[in-house]
Amino acid sequence: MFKKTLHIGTSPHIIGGSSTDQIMRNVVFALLPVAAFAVYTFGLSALLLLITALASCLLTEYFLNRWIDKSSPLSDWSVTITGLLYGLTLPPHLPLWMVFVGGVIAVALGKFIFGGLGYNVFNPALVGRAFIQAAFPVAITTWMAPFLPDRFSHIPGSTLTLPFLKPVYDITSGATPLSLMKFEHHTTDTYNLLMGMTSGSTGETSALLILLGGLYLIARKMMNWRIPVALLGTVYLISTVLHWSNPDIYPGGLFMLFSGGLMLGAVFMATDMVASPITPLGATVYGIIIGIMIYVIRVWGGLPEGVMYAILFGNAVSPHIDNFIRPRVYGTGKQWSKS
Amino acid sequence: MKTESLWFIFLNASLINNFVLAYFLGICPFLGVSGKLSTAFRMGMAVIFVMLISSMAAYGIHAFLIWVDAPFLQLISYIVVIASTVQLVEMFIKRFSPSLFKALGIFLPLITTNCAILGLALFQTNKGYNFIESFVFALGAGIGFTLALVLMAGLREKLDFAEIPLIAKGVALTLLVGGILSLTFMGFAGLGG
Amino acid sequence: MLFDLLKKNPTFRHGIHPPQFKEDTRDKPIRHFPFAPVMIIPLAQHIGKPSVPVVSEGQEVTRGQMLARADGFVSVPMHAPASGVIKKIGRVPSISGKMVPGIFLEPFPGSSQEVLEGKPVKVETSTPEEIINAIQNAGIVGLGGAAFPTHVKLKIPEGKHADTLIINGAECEPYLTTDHRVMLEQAPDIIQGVRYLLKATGAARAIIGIESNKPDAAENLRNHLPPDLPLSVQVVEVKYPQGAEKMLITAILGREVPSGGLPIDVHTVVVNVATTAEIGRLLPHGRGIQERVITITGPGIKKKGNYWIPIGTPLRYILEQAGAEEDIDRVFMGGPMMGTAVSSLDIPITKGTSGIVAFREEEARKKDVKIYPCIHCGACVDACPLFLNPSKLGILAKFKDYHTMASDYNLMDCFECGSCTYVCPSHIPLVQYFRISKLVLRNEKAKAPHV
Amino acid sequence: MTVDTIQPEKKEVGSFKMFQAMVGIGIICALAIVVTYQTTLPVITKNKAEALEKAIYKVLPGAQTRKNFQWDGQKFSEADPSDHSLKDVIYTGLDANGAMVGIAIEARGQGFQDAIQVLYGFDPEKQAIIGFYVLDSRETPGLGDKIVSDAAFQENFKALTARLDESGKKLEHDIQTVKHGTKSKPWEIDAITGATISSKAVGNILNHSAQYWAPIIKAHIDELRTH
Amino acid sequence: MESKPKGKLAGFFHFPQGDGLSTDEFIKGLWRENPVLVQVLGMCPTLAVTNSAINAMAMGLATLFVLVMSNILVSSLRNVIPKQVRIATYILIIATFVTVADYVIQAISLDVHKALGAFIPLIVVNCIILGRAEAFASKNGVWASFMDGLGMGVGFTYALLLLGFIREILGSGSLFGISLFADSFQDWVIMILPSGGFFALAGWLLLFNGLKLRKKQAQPEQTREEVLI
Amino acid sequence: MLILTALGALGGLTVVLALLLIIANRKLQVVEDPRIDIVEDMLPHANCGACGYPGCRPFAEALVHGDALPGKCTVSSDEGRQNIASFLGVDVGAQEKMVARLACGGGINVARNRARYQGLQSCEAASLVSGGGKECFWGCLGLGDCVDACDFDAIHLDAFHLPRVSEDKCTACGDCVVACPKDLLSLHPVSHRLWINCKNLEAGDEILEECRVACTACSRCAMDAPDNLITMKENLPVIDYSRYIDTTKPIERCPTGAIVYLDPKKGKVSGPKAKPVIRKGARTEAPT
Ligand SMILES: Cc1cc2nc3c(=O)[nH]c(=O)nc-3n(C[C@H](O)[C@H](O)[C@H](O)COP(=O)(O)O)c2cc1C
Ligand SMILES: Cc1cc2nc3c(=O)[nH]c(=O)nc-3n(C[C@H](O)[C@H](O)[C@H](O)COP(=O)(O)O)c2cc1C
Ligand SMILES: Cc1cc2nc3c(=O)[nH]c(=O)nc-3n(C[C@H](O)[C@H](O)[C@H](O)COP(=O)(O)O)c2cc1C
Ligand SMILES: Cc1cc2nc3c(=O)[nH]c(=O)nc-3n(C[C@H](O)[C@H](O)[C@H](O)CO)c2cc1C
Ligand code: SF4
Ligand code: SF4
Ligand code: SF4
Ligand code: SF4
Ligand code: FES
Repeated sequence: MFKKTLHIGTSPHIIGGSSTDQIMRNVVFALLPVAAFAVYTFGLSALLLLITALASCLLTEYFLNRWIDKSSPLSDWSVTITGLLYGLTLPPHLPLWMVFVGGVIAVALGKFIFGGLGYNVFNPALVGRAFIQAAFPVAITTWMAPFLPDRFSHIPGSTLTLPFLKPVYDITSGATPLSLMKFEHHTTDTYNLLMGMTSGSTGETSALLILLGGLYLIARKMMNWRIPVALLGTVYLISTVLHWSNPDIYPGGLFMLFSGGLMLGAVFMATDMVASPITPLGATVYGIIIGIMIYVIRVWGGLPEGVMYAILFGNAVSPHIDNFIRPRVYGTGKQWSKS
Repeated sequence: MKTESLWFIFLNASLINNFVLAYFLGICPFLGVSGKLSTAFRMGMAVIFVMLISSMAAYGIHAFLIWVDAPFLQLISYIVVIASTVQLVEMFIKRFSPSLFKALGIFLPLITTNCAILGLALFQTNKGYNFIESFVFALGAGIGFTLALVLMAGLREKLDFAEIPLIAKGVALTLLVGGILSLTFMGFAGLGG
Repeated sequence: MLFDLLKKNPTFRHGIHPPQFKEDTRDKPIRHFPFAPVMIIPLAQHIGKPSVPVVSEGQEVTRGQMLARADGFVSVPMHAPASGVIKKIGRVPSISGKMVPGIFLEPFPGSSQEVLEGKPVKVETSTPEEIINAIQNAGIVGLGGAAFPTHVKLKIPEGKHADTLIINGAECEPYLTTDHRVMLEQAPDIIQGVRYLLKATGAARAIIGIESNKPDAAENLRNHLPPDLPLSVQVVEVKYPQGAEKMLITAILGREVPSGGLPIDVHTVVVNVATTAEIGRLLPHGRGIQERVITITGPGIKKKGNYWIPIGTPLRYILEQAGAEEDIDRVFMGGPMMGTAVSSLDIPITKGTSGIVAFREEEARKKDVKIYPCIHCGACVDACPLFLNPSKLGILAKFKDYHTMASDYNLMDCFECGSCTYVCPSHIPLVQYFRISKLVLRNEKAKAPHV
Repeated sequence: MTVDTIQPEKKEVGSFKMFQAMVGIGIICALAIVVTYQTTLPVITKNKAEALEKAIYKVLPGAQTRKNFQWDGQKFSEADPSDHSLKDVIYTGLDANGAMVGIAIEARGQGFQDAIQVLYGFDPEKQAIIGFYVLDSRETPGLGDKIVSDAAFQENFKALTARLDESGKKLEHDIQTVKHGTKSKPWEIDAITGATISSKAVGNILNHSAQYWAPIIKAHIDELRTH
Repeated sequence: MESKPKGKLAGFFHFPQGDGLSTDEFIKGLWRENPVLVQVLGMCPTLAVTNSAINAMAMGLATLFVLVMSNILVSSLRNVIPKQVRIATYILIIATFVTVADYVIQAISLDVHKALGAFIPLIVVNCIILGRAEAFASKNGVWASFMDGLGMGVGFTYALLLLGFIREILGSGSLFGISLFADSFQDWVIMILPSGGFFALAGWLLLFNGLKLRKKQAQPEQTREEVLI
Repeated sequence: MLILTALGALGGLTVVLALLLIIANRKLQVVEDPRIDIVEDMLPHANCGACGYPGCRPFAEALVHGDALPGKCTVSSDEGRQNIASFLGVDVGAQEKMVARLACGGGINVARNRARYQGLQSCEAASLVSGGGKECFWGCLGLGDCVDACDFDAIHLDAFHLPRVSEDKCTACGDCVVACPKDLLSLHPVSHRLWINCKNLEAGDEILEECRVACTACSRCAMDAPDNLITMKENLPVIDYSRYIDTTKPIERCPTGAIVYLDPKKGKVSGPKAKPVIRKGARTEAPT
């Protein structure tokens, strides 16, 4: 009387929680306000840049995976995050052809080569950016002033530079708060930093929106809160202590937190679980290591900003963190050593 | 006129101008022995050890050659002395720790004739470091080498369990990871300056 | 904060909170079930050596009569679930998918089905050894799911001692309400069973652990607690797998069973409530076990409820009687977290079956989910009650590095609770990997010439 | 091959043979090297001298010949121009009439990537740096290596004040690098955009070196002239 | 055993004829056993000096010279050198030729010498040279060793050139110092940086891997018709 | 002068070092039988373990110490084994070529599935889930664990999801034997051509419902076999390979084709009485 051939499978026969594509989709949602604010701040050039970054990442992912016959490569949404974040880390009027090159590198070199989603050992978006920074160091350290009056009517000449040519700048450039601090010993007002009234990378300007996005993800349990908390806490702690010891040399804690790419990096990039440690304690240690590195590079290093390098370095040590920091397995340890 | 503090020499040799990732010295063991963490670590230790020995040896020989006024023998004496010293060490290890010897396999003789070791000796002479500076330089270089090797090994052990596309399997993948690591180490530029 | 923690019911760290689905059956009293036209009795319904038939084909047997005797200490006898005639002794289908030795029994229709009585065993007058023997003779195995012969567990090894007996009434599996009903309806049997168990193990006290979603059961047992017995009821947090003995011991006593060890290593013995009730009911009459309480539920069942079902009743018969939908697509024996999917409806229920859950295709809660690679989200690490690293284990298993799994990542400690798989957003069949890995390693060890 | 042909090697190779082989080959090698060295030495010395001279003449406009002086902590003494192993050597540049145009000094210090080695011309009369040449640097091509080629940057060193204060022990104003386009004092260096760090490094190197040499040169200027 | 061990019996100046042995010694270094692209040896100079084509060329030729000379000398002395001091003497020989090469290059052009930096002396420790001395020259006749050294050296040189080409073209927009594009060409600075060396070599390896894979796919293994049981 | 300095310096150095090395050589040398390296080089480096040792090197050690004979390495070519044997001056240790054979004919064209398995696509995994869903409990699950296990590309799944072993490529390393959770593969000398193609322990025609080529234990093959070559055990015929006779007699009357003759050219040949094997409505898609 029972008609069907039964299906058999292994237990558990029910599953819960959210699925990977759901998580990824939500990260995209959390990033959208940041992206929208970036477009509002920098105008058309930022819009074109984000579109190009997304397109390059999505296309690369699609074609490479097609090539090795992996099915539906874009359905997990992860590459959308990569594309968005990659775009958000670039200066707003970077030539689009450079953006495209970096996007291809990000996905091909940062992700595909390692086996795609879940296997990359470095943060793909940052691999793309690090490549661009090393390849075109001048272009990527030239910044544009925010809220230019003609930002919605005028596309900067540099954005539309022809492939393989040097960009020509035709608009007001601005110095980032960090380079002002490093080279001129001039700190920017925290309120301006928080609200995004400064020049900088496309997406790093509004710390507030980034924090809100992060809170949303943490509330939905889609992000490991320990990493941003440990990271931001470390930077804040070191800078506050040192600032207190010598305010002339060392910038204050709040300035450090809200300037540069720290917020975007801490909230959206250091938290990329694929390339970070898996255990709670490991994640904390990872956050602390990155925090220290950021501080060292910013304050004692040659470069004004070190978030990208610090996170990549964190990625490189995370296998070791995973190796060394393991939770004590139930029933093991000293008190239970079997006699 | 001294411009470089010991601390800076150390930082420079280990991080900023990491022997492997910035100077391209000792790439062969970097590619060859970085597959397993434990081996990489032991190799790193061996390299630090050999670097210290050869740095001191090179310092002595340099002084000797200046004394006899035969600078043209620099290269050949460096390499011969270093090679023999290391060969002694090698025999020693083979005798007293066969397991270590096995783990390092063919690379022990390669340490003897490794770019990083000779490069270290030549650089310290070129830069005119005194004895202490040479020692710190060797220590920094060795630690930097070990750091690069160990980071690489961690990543490669992780990548052993990844679905690497066929085309990238093997050395190409290791080189790419090395490239990204090298990019990462660019972040240290200007440190201590 | 601290105050909150103190107020909470005790529990263990990590674990998950799957939906309960117990409303459908928890208020349904236990009812009796008719005899199937043919009963199928595998000779290995327990962990250990299969029992050895003592009847022959064509022989008539009485309900409760021993059909097969225990083969050694780690083995239990099998009793006739009904009066009838032995049709055949041969191979019978089993849940493992193998054909195993077993007995076909055809019950007499319309027989009175009186149960054969044996030699009663009194708590007061028997020695622990006698009780343990009696439990073995009654064919009792763990009814909590593992079907491990209970008397083996009660026999405290030389040099060890038990100070606490824990009665496991947690029933953390979704859907199942067997133990819940047993605690509501068979409190006197449970109390009687505890008396036997305390005597057999020499433990000084007994604690019944109950998840806080069964307040009525806890209440009922508390009301029945006799003043003379060192027995108490402890309510624990609702959390899966609270019912696993290790987790229950940790929750109630704060002790951790050592890796690779048994509860007795922390001076504890854990017995399921239904097992306890069975002991309390059978031993005073010297009977053998012939039926057990089973929850029949799931969206594919019309007459959901808790039933006394004779052991050996074929699944198909049960589903027909319980009014299963015609298009059921998945049937599990046990709960949805730990239970086994059955491939054929011709297999019988056994002593270890605690529930039958049936789904139709559209209601299946784990259809063709898309499997992504592990994204290192750490959800599994946060879920594993044994603090293992399922993510790493899963990756190692995928690449067949079983030895590293065991040597570096404590694979053998995993008790396959499935929490990791439940939470994994990439839907990686982690437990399945672990089962294979453990099997391969065990096979290898068995085949290894020495050591 | 059979079992007998390959046996674990015994130590039957005589120690003397090993000894002989090594020392013999060592001697052959030594001979080969010496021969090459002697043949190529003149050419190499000439090349090196030419390169150095080219650099000196570049930082000391108008100079036609040069002299090497070694500083031993007390005084300057003229040194053999072909000896490259000496330390603390500075070069005076002489014009066609034999008058001193200025002094070329080598200096090094940490740049963005690695040490930068420079040669600069110092005019003791004007108390200013009058020429600048990068001997060696590993700065990033396209960024830091503009310190070698950037015309506007070179312009800084046509006349960069390095005047001693009254005490004669240190410079009146430190040589300083300032952000591109903000140079306002004669002792300031206008940095290269995008290579501020390298530019600052150059400023530091010059400052360091000038602080050291300017007082010495001032005190011993006669020794340098009379020779 | 039927086949004689190659070269074992080859006399001192025995030129094997007709069997194509020495051509094979030469050819194998070019592709099948290419030291860089296949064996991945001698990576340090490969990566360090190839940021321009001219450096790559100079390095390649210097290595070629040392390789050939040391191979010749080692194989002629192979019967004189006891096993225990083998490595030490090989290194002596190699170091001599490197010193020679070093001075010769200095004499020819200081600029090239400066660009190659420390890497000329480091030829001594180039794994390829010692490797060939140890693995080939110490067991084979002079002629074969010469061909082997030549093949390996040429293989090494062209591999360096491959790298030098892309690194210089992309990184500086020029080839052998000659500007290829208009002034407005954007240099890819990374190509002349250390990481660019890694990427460029990896790029070539990927390309060759891809070609190999494609070849494999194009002509599936020809076996006897499978007997299925 | 320069020459003298050079000779003195370098000569002195080499003298000192040569002395050091010589002393070290005396004191520190470790002796290892060099033949081990040579023999290891002659082995195929497959490290498959077919020889019964954990890898090629341990086997080489055993060979050199005389604990094993080269014939144990089934992966090596005949010539390779011969070379090692003559190098070591020992016997090859003659061994007939073995191949892996599958004792199941129940492809998806003839055998039924009782349930559809979902989960990891491996036989090991499926067999743990109620036996894998195949109607015949002994039958091949067709998910190809054996294919994955074979390092020599000797096994492929055919159109009916049954593994087929290539006699040429199989080196009898035994990996597939270990891999199969249903124990369907075993190693046999190639010369054995009579083969029982089933492991079903049930008897009677009912089992044909499960699988059209199952052995019904009718015993006809045993009766027809000359010289009692075949006996019935546990409802299955057992061929006595120790006194093997090459004959096709036993397959003639088999009603299902459960006993076959392995023809070197044609592959599995079943007797004329065996029914045509395509079951009506056979599924041809993967048995998921
Ligand atoms: C081989 C084996 C031996 C066991 N021996 C004992 C024992 O000596 N004492 C005991 O209390 N339990 C023993 N157990 C039972 C376990 O403690 C446990 O109750 C059983 O495995 C079921 O576990 P679960 O209830 O957590 O699923 C044994 C179990 C197995 C599989
Ligand atoms: C993950 C897991 C969950 C379990 N859940 C329960 C449960 O809810 N109730 C229960 O009685 N036994 C449960 N068990 C079995 C217990 O560990 C233990 O075997 C049992 O309580 C012992 O009693 P028994 O031998 O009488 O069955 C579970 C075991 C495991 C491994
Ligand atoms: C790959 C890379 C290489 C760099 N190389 C140099 C360099 O050689 N010299 C330098 O001064 N700055 C170098 N920088 C630093 C930046 O360009 C830095 O932002 C700049 O020096 C600040 O100057 P600005 O304030 O004029 O933009 C480099 C940066 C990167 C990313
Ligand atoms: C919280 C979170 C942060 C992420 N951050 C990044 C990121 O910084 N860069 C990136 O390429 N992908 C990021 N991803 C997406 C995804 O993990 C990434 O594409 C994988 O690294 C690809 O394997 C993030 C995903 C999540 C859930
Ligand atoms: S199945 Fe094993 S690994 Fe997974 S949560 Fe349970 S005990 Fe941990
Ligand atoms: S829950 Fe799944 S995806 Fe997350 S870490 Fe564990 S195995 Fe990986
Ligand atoms: S795995 Fe099986 S088929 Fe493959 S070679 Fe080994 S024995 Fe033969
Ligand atoms: S023979 Fe065994 S391993 Fe191979 S496919 Fe069949 S069941 Fe799987
Ligand atoms: S060339 Fe091999 S280590 Fe440098």
